[in-house]
Amino acid sequence: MISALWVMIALSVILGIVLGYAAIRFKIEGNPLVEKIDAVLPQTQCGQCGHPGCKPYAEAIAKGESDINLCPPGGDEGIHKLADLLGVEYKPFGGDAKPKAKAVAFIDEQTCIGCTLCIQACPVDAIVGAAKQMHTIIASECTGCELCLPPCPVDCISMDTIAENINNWKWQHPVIIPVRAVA
Amino acid sequence: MTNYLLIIIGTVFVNNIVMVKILGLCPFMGVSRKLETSLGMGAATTFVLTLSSGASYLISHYLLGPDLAYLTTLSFIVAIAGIVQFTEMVIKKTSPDLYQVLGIYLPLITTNCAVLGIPLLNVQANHNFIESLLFGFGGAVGFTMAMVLFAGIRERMEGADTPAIFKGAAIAMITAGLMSLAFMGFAGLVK
Amino acid sequence: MFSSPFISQPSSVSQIMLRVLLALIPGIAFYVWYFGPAILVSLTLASITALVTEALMLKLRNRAIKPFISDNTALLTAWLLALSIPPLAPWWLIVVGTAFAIAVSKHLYGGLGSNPFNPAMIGYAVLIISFPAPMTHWITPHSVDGVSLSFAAQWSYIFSGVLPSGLTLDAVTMATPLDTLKTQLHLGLSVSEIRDMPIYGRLAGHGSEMVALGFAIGGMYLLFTRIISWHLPLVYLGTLFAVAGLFHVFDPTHYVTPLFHWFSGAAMIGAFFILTDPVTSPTTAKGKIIFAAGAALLTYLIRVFGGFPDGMAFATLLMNICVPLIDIYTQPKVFGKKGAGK
Amino acid sequence: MRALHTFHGGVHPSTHKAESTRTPIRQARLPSQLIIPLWQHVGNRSVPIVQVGERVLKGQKIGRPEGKLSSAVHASTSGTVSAIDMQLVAHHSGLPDLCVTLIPDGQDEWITHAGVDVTQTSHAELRHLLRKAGVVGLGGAVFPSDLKTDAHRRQMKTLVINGAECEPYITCDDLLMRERAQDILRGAELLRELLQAEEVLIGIEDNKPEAIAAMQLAVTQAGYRNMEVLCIPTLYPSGGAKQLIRILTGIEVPAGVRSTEMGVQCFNVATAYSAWRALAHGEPVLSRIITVTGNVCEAQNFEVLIGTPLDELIALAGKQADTNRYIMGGPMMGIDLPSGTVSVTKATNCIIASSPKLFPPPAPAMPCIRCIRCADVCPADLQPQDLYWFAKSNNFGKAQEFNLADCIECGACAYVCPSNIPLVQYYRYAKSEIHERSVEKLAADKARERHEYRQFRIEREKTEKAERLAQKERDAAAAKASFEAGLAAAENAQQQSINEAIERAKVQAATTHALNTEALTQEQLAKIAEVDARRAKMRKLAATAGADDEPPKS
Amino acid sequence: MKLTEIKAIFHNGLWKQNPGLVQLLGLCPLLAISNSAVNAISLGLATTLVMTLSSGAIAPIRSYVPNEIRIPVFVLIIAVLVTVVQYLMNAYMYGLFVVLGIFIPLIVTNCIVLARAESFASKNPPLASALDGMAMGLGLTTVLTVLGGVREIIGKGTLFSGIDLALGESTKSWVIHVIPDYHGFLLAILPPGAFIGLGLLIAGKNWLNLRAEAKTRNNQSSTPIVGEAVQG
Amino acid sequence: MKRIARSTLQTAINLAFFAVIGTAILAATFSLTHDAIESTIEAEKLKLISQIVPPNQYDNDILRDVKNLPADALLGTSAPTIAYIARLKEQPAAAIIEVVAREGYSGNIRLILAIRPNGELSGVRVLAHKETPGLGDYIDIGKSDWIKGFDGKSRITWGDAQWKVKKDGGQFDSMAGATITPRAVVKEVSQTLQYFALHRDELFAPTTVSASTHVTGDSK
Ligand SMILES: Cc1cc2nc3c(=O)[nH]c(=O)nc-3n(C[C@H](O)[C@H](O)[C@H](O)COP(=O)(O)O)c2cc1C
Ligand SMILES: Cc1cc2nc3c(=O)[nH]c(=O)nc-3n(C[C@H](O)[C@H](O)[C@H](O)COP(=O)(O)O)c2cc1C
Ligand SMILES: Cc1cc2nc3c(=O)[nH]c(=O)nc-3n(C[C@H](O)[C@H](O)[C@H](O)COP(=O)(O)O)c2cc1C
Ligand SMILES: Cc1cc2nc3c(=O)[nH]c(=O)nc-3n(C[C@H](O)[C@H](O)[C@H](O)CO)c2cc1C
Ligand code: SF4
Ligand code: SF4
Ligand code: SF4
Ligand code: SF4
Ligand code: FES
Repeated sequence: MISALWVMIALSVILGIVLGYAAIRFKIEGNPLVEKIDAVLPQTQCGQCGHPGCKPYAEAIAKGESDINLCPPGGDEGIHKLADLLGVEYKPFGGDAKPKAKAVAFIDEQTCIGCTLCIQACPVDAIVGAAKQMHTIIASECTGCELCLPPCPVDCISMDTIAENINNWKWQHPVIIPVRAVA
Repeated sequence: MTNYLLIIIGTVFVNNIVMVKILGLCPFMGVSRKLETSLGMGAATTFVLTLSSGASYLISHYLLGPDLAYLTTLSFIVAIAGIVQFTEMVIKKTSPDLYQVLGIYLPLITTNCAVLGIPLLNVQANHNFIESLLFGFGGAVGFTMAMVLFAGIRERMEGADTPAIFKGAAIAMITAGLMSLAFMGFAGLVK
Repeated sequence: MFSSPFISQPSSVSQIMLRVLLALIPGIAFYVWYFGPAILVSLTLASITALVTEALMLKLRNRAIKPFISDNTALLTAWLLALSIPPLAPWWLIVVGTAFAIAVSKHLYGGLGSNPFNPAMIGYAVLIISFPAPMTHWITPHSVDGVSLSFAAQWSYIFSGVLPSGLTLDAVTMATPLDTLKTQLHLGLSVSEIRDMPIYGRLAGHGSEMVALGFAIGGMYLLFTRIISWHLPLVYLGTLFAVAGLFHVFDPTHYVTPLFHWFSGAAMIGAFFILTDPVTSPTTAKGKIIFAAGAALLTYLIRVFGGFPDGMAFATLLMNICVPLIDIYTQPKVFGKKGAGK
Repeated sequence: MRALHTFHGGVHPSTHKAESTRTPIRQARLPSQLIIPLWQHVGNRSVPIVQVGERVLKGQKIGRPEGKLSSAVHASTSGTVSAIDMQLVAHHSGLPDLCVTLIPDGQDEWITHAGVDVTQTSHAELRHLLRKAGVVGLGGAVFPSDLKTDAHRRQMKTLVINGAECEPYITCDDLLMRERAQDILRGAELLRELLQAEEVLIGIEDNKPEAIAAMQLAVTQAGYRNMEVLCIPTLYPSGGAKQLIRILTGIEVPAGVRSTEMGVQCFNVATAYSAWRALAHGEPVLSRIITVTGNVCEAQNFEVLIGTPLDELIALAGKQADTNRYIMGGPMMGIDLPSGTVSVTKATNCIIASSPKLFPPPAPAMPCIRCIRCADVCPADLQPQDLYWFAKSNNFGKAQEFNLADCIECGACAYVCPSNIPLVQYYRYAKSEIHERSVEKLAADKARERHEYRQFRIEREKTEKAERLAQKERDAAAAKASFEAGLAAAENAQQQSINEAIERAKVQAATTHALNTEALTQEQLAKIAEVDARRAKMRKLAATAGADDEPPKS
Repeated sequence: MKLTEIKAIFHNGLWKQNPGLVQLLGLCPLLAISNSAVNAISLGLATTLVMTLSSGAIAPIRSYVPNEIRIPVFVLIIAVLVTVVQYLMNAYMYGLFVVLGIFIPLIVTNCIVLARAESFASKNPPLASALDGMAMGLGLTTVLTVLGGVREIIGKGTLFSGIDLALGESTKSWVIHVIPDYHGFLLAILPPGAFIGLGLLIAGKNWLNLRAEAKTRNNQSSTPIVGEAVQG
Repeated sequence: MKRIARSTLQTAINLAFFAVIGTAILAATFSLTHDAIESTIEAEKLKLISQIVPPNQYDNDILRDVKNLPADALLGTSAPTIAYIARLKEQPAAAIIEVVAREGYSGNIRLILAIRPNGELSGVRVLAHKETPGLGDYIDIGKSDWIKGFDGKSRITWGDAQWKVKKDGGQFDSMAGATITPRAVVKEVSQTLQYFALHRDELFAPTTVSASTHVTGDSK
């Protein structure tokens, strides 16, 4: 009985010392993961995931506060990537916003009054133009987040879905193996 | 010498800890989705397992002895838990990536049956120190080998036209079953 | 929208498989010659089971039945399984084995082309582990100790399990040459003494050696029609010969000749028909060599030191497990990158 | 005879070349209209520089190159521009693209043109002329030849002239070599001069004895010492630049590496010919030799004006009733054309009229049985069955690991596959997906950058504002103090605060107006303008195109 | 605590988060000991007991344990409980004790026990934790029993053989011979049979889930899967 | 540094605290169950013995009345084992010996035999074997009654030459396709009988001091 106690005490004290020491010695600070996650996110900065931009969402995921299936622009693809990165099971899209076809904003120069409101809204500075001047959107920079639509007082901004043309056309996945049973 | 060799062969192939002894299945199932991951997990487990079978030998022979035998499980598992926790901290510090992937499974090494099972088997077969170490090491290598091969097959199966209800865990289980069927071929190699 | 190319060589899966089936004929012919027509019964049973199971699984999986049922792979699986179990085995044995092979080890994985394990060998392994007793009763070849069963007798034994009065099971069946070898060595006899037993012929088991020869002939046909590459059979038989030779030279009283190993058990059919299953063997040349060598080593180990008389099936399955990794780590250098270390 | 090398794999489809080599090259008659795509080459689409209704002369430039990797487009005959709009073009997508439609006036009136004395002209000048003449690779890659003739200051050893023409049915290069060997060789010599290559090797498959004879004769006649005509075994795809270079020189050009970096460059015979015509006679690429074969009355080769509609070309060879579609190029790598309304381009080396009898639709694909016949014939030493597996399961990362990029889409694998799997389509699918992802990745990174810059800018503005507020407080305090100091000091205190007010106003102005324009680099500013111009135009065109013809999807 | 909560906990343990079928934890005993119904039930119940007690015991002390020794302390507690159970069985159910052999001490390392301690007991009040432990335990026991029963029937043709080891000689007659003079499909009671059997069970559960989903989808309009729109 | 030391110590003490409690509980359980366990194991032992020697045939404390047998080739043992002696009214009733058949199909087969003073087998049982399930395992009483075939047999019933399986011209049945296992068992049993013949008297000599209370046998 007594010997038993001594044995276990000895054992646990040794361990306790090792662990207690290790706990301090190997403390880690910061989380390198956020960068990795952020790199996977589409950077549309649209906030549809319920976070103000992609980075915050990345942080939320890294902290485990947020699920991996909330980014519409990322699409299924993105969820799969995150699942792989984090070594968790893939799960279908869980957010409420639905993904849209890719689009870029287009400002109707005739109506634009140059109020600069959209400029302040655009998260990636894709809109150029100064006060009282007609604004234009650099299509190549626009992420299609639509954040510039609400503020425009004269509703001169429209979203053009990018139509399929020779440049962006893609080969289709060939469907093989007759799926329906013929017999 | 041959005795030692037989222990290694025995633990790695004939009595493979996962396929034949059916131990350590949770990590075997959980961490075998990707080749790299399974390799990392295998390495970590090997480290812990070898260490703990050594430690447990010392404990059971120098601390416990026959009359405190009833403390075996308790003392072993505490020691193991300590070793694992230590390993976890070290990995967390040294390679965050590996830590990320191994994620929940590192603490679960503690609960990897093999990690307690092998020391207990060591006691049962009253191995000496070297034998215990080899037994632990061999078992871990066997575990890693099985898991890595399994991961290979699972990666290849990803593209397959598996029936919906069998996708994922179900077909993985069946694959493990067929693997252990194959491993029965080693039966009787080391009597 | 079609993609190029718009022309293609006339060849099809079913045609390839048909050729392999044909290549099995010589072996089967010898089989019938030496052991009687029982084998034909089990071949038929296996074929029917295979086709029925295949159709059923396709229906359950909601896939087109016609193209797949006519691709002959199920038949091939069935034949190879039937050829590797005792012809006199009760009818339900082959049925269970074939059904398991097709349903579990092929269709649960997505059917043709997706199965990591060789279905026929899975079937064999399942049977020998589940029903070892019937799996060790092999017909005694004609002209060995007189007794030989008429076809009718064989038939009735397969389906009802009754033998003609006055005949015991031991009288009409025997353990396979490999098995007997193992048993007798176990009893302390020497190789030469054992080889003098009536069941042995010039190379190996009387009769079975000729069957093996038949399979070898068929295998040659496959080689020349380029359906299989030389790597697997050559390396397999080569390695087996080398290992067996080594042991034989160093202790001829306990280890039989390499030729014995070649012509007994499933070595020949394995080398040409089983290891070569394209679906479950590596695709790279280097990979094939590793695969075959490994299989040969395991076969020998299991035959000589292991718990089973023949190791072919388990060796195949064990190497099947390694195939994905072998493929990954033996990728050939691509055009233009040969010089540069990859 | 020098020792030839070999490449891995390859296939022997039956060649079907005899049909179209019976008669010499025939001039195609002037078509009723010419639809000239502005995008016939690798690189950027060239920009139209003519107006609708304008009359243009034969050889007049109607599209100017856009950026470095681009080329010029010319009017193939004299006539009036009737439209500049979206028309169906010969492309896998079956989608329309910007074309100039020309109504010939029948006079075929040349613009004033003259060749240069190639020996007296600087290389840079010659390259510029090639670019102006719209000379691009006529072997199928339509890569701007001016770029390919730039050796990038590498020591060039060999210039390979590609007369292999390994694809079945195609015979345009064959006849070109039989009939115009002289000019081809002059062109080759010219290209060699440009590349400063030591030797010229001309590779021709041994199924074209006449062409080989003609070329060898021409060499000896002209007495080029460093030029050699080599007869290579018939094996598809020996005409692939990399394969041919390998056969003739033993050099393997890895994917992503320019052949020039390894001291060799490869040009097609037709390219050499057109290069000579362009420089020595000042004739831009207005026409090319095209094999019209397959399901037609008499298969033969025509010299066809770029932009000639397919229907009119086929009519010349005699259209068969049961023709259901056309293949541009060979049966191994060609493009499937849904309709005959598209026009021929510089890339069009062959038109095969196909019927269900001639090219029956592929048998239903079975799963891959890993028989590795594909791997055995892959000239790039790839593992097609693995690539297929990854492409099929959208595992693009692995596909790239397994060197999908090295696939030259030759189709040999699909040709031998017993399961009739459309392998090449899988690879093209995977490639375009991968390409799209890389584009998206770049965009995302750019967006991240700009977003972060913006955060930073807003931060800075905040801090500046804060400072200004602090400043204000201090001023106020100061003001109070000065007030106590007495009236005497009063007005200069006022003076001071006024000054500060002005200061503040200044600062305000400085910070408010600029907004994010400061974030823009110079060329971005430049871009804004023309980006918008172009987009506006495209929208108009798109609108019109959408109006009159929807692209029929196949 | 409210009935609904209890319901939820048990639904989780027995079906939604079933250790054996969904979480894939606690597999070793599940596969190794499920070669006969009796063994399966016995070990299952033993595990359930331990889980209930351990979760119940860990919940109250969770706040006093510093993080770096969290796991050692948890396993320590579990180990103690297990060893107690082990000795009790050794004393009063010797036959069974011999059969279950090494897997009794291995309850300690049964992943599911610690997993629950970590993920539930260390965040919830004692009662709830105890219930969760029990629910999970029962979930495991159920799967064990089904698997054990199936394997025994297919493999031996009997059911509840060896029940006498658990409940004494008197119960020997309870053994059911489902299929008389049966050849015995040995594969089922050997390791491969365990894996394959569990695989089939999991597939079965997926099938039920799919059918349930299909039902609900038919009821209310289906929601499009993300990504459809993205791939133009 | 000081901080580290302190926190380290804290953890240690913390862990020790729990360890102490745990150990206490365990120790308690152990001491409570210890005797019970001892007795169950003995009970098991007796149950086993009663299978081969009916309880009514002896009245001594059989587990205390033991002889130490040194390792012996005939017994197939490589370490000393123990024989239990059954006596009825001080008269030897049977000797219970544990032996090992070394030539099983897959390894050793552990047997326990009871031999009456007249050299007649009272009973044989298999304690542990690794023979192939479904083939070699019919020697197990749980699978078939084959093992009962030894009851009442002795070297008088059959001469040593007869102690073989029928297939080898002996007296004992064997299942076709699995003769290795029975061969091994039969051989070992007959050897044990020979051993008994040699050592009969030492075995049945009255036990002076109860050699040891240590129980061998099938206890894990
Ligand atoms: C994007 C791209 C850029 C290239 N740049 C050059 C170049 O600068 N110089 C050159 O000689 N070839 C260049 N090449 C051409 C290739 O190196 C190759 O020689 C040419 O495509 C002919 O081979 P092919 O027609 O078989 O593809 C380029 C090709 C591509 C696709
Ligand atoms: C599979 C394949 C086959 C080709 N066959 C030929 C051919 O037969 N003749 C030819 O001139 N170019 C052929 N090409 C194109 C050449 O690779 C290369 O583009 C051309 O020879 C470069 O010369 P160019 O830039 O003048 O066209 C082929 C390309 C590929 C990928
Ligand atoms: C997988 C397998 C397991 C076997 N296991 C045993 C066994 O446990 N015991 C046995 O006596 N024979 C066993 N045998 C049979 C022996 O190999 C040998 O065939 C048999 O003992 C010879 O008996 P016979 O002389 O009656 O033919 C097994 C055979 C196989 C194929
Ligand atoms: C050369 C060759 C060998 C084959 N060998 C086997 C075999 O050993 N077992 C088998 O089940 N199928 C075999 N098949 C048929 C087929 O590949 C096999 O059923 C696939 O595994 C089914 O997916 C073979 C096919 C070929 C062409
Ligand atoms: S929804 Fe996606 S793209 Fe939009 S902000 Fe969130 S993470 Fe970024
Ligand atoms: S322009 Fe509008 S839509 Fe485009 S990125 Fe800026 S805010 Fe988003
Ligand atoms: S040829 Fe076809 S079937 Fe054969 S391996 Fe290649 S892709 Fe698979
Ligand atoms: S298409 Fe690509 S993969 Fe197929 S043979 Fe040609 S290069 Fe190889
Ligand atoms: S590893 Fe999880 S229960 Fe054994």
